[in-house]
Amino acid sequence: MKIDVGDYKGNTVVSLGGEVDMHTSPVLREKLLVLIREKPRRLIVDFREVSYIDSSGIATFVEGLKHMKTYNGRLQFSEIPQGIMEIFSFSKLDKVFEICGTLDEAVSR
Amino acid sequence: MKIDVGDYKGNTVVSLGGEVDMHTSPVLREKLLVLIREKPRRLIVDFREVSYIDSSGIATFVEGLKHMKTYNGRLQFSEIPQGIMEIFSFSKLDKVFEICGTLDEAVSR
Amino acid sequence: MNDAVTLKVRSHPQYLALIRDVTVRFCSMHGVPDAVTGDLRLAVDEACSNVIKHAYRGDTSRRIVVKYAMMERVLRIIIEDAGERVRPERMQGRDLDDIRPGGLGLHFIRRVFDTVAYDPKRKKGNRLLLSKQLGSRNED
Amino acid sequence: MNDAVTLKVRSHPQYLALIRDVTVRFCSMHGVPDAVTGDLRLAVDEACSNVIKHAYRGDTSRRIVVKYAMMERVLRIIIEDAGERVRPERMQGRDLDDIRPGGLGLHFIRRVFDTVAYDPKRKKGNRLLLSKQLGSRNED
Ligand SMILES: Nc1ncnc2c1ncn2[C@@H]1O[C@H](COP(=O)(O)OP(=O)(O)O)[C@@H](O)[C@H]1O
Ligand SMILES: Nc1ncnc2c1ncn2[C@@H]1O[C@H](COP(=O)(O)OP(=O)(O)O)[C@@H](O)[C@H]1O
Repeated sequence: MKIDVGDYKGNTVVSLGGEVDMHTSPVLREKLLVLIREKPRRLIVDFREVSYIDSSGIATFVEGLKHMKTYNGRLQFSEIPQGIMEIFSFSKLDKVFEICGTLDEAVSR
Repeated sequence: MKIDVGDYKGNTVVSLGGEVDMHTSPVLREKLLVLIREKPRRLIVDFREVSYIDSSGIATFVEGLKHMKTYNGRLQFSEIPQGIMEIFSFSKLDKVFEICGTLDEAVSR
Repeated sequence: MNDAVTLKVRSHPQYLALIRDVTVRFCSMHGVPDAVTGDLRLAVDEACSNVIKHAYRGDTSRRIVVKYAMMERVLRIIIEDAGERVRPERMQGRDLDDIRPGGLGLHFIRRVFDTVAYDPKRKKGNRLLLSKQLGSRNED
Repeated sequence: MNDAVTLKVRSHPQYLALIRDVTVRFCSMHGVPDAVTGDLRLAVDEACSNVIKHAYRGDTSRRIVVKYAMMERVLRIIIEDAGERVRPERMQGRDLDDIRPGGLGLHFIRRVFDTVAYDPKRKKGNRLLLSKQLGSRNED
């Protein structure tokens, strides 16, 4: 798993890559919680290079979202590969997370 | 494993792809021997998409070369990925096969 | 099981990736369509994660055995552990409308497999029996 | 072997790809450099091909067991079969200058492993013991 934190047009973007599973998601969780502690208005997670995610990865994002909701922060996902999108849809989480096609779509919302 | 037979500037080109091992090399062997039966002056094997080759794949080419040598045909390899080139060098076969950088280099020789 | 592949690993999450690789290769060897292979990869990963989390309560030093077999286009995968016996009444995912972390694994497992059952003959630990009927081979 | 992965497959060449996948994933889990992993992938494939060709004389219905372990940066891979006993005097690759098909597998095996030996204690079949000392982990 790869996690790069960067900036896109003034917004924090987490570029995620590789395999997010029970082994790697604790690292993701820690990074996310550190970022969320700053109470960003918007956090974008770019899924472009994610090849795999399981329920532990999804649980990590559900937890992150719960924290952000307490201060009305927005958690946005961009560039979700099709196979992963199907998992979100099946889990009914496509309605819970803000799903955006591209980074630009995310920042313009 | 993928084997496509095509033509490049009047020469027969075998575009090889994927994994060549003890399981797949018999298919390669059959294809090669059918082609060699026509006694082509030159046969080019393009390795661009080969991700793996083991000694059974190499043995197949050594066998093909032996057949071609009986009528002075030429067996040329192009676009060999670095990892595979190392195997050929280690096996001292880089001196035995005609190794070319590109398809154009092969046909211009 | 005839013609089976057996994989034994430690109950450590780092081996989940290896189990996924074997699942994917076994499926592709048998001409399982990519979309189904993706679902199977996730389901087997979830079942093994559950062994680590629930049957072994996070102990990463135990054993997980995964067996694969394909017979007449029925894929059978068996996952064995030596951990706490599963209590079937607890085996339930969360309501998908009740958004909270966790509770999705069983949904992913049941989504792709036709049968998901524990072997009642197993005396110690658990043996999860998974099977899926596949269509005819899409290659060769 | 502690902390080991064990893989059991049929002695059919189609399983070589699966063995390669496990070899590669086990190495990458342990931070083995890619170039070395590539050499190990080839060497283990060659050793298993030899089991099918020589120990089992092409019989594809038998068993091959491959075990992986990493301890203190020593990678140990064990390959077990239940076939004909190896005659060590025959175990020799061809002279690399004598160009003919075959005879390269042992060269590929010996090129990457530090030790290549058959377990003398094995009573039936063969147990090939392979080991390689690795440098310190290139990740984490
Ligand atoms: N292998 C297992 N052994 C024991 N209990 C299990 C096992 N798998 C699942 N369960 C039970 O089923 C529940 C739902 O599992 P799952 O849908 O995977 O969600 P989660 O593991 O996130 O709780 C678990 O919380 C657990 O109580
Ligand atoms: N697992 C084995 N069991 C018995 N004999 C073997 C085994 N591996 C190798 N050999 C012997 O060593 C020789 C050289 O092996 P190798 O270099 O792999 O070339 P090849 O298998 O192409 O002959 C083989 O021809 C065989 O006689």
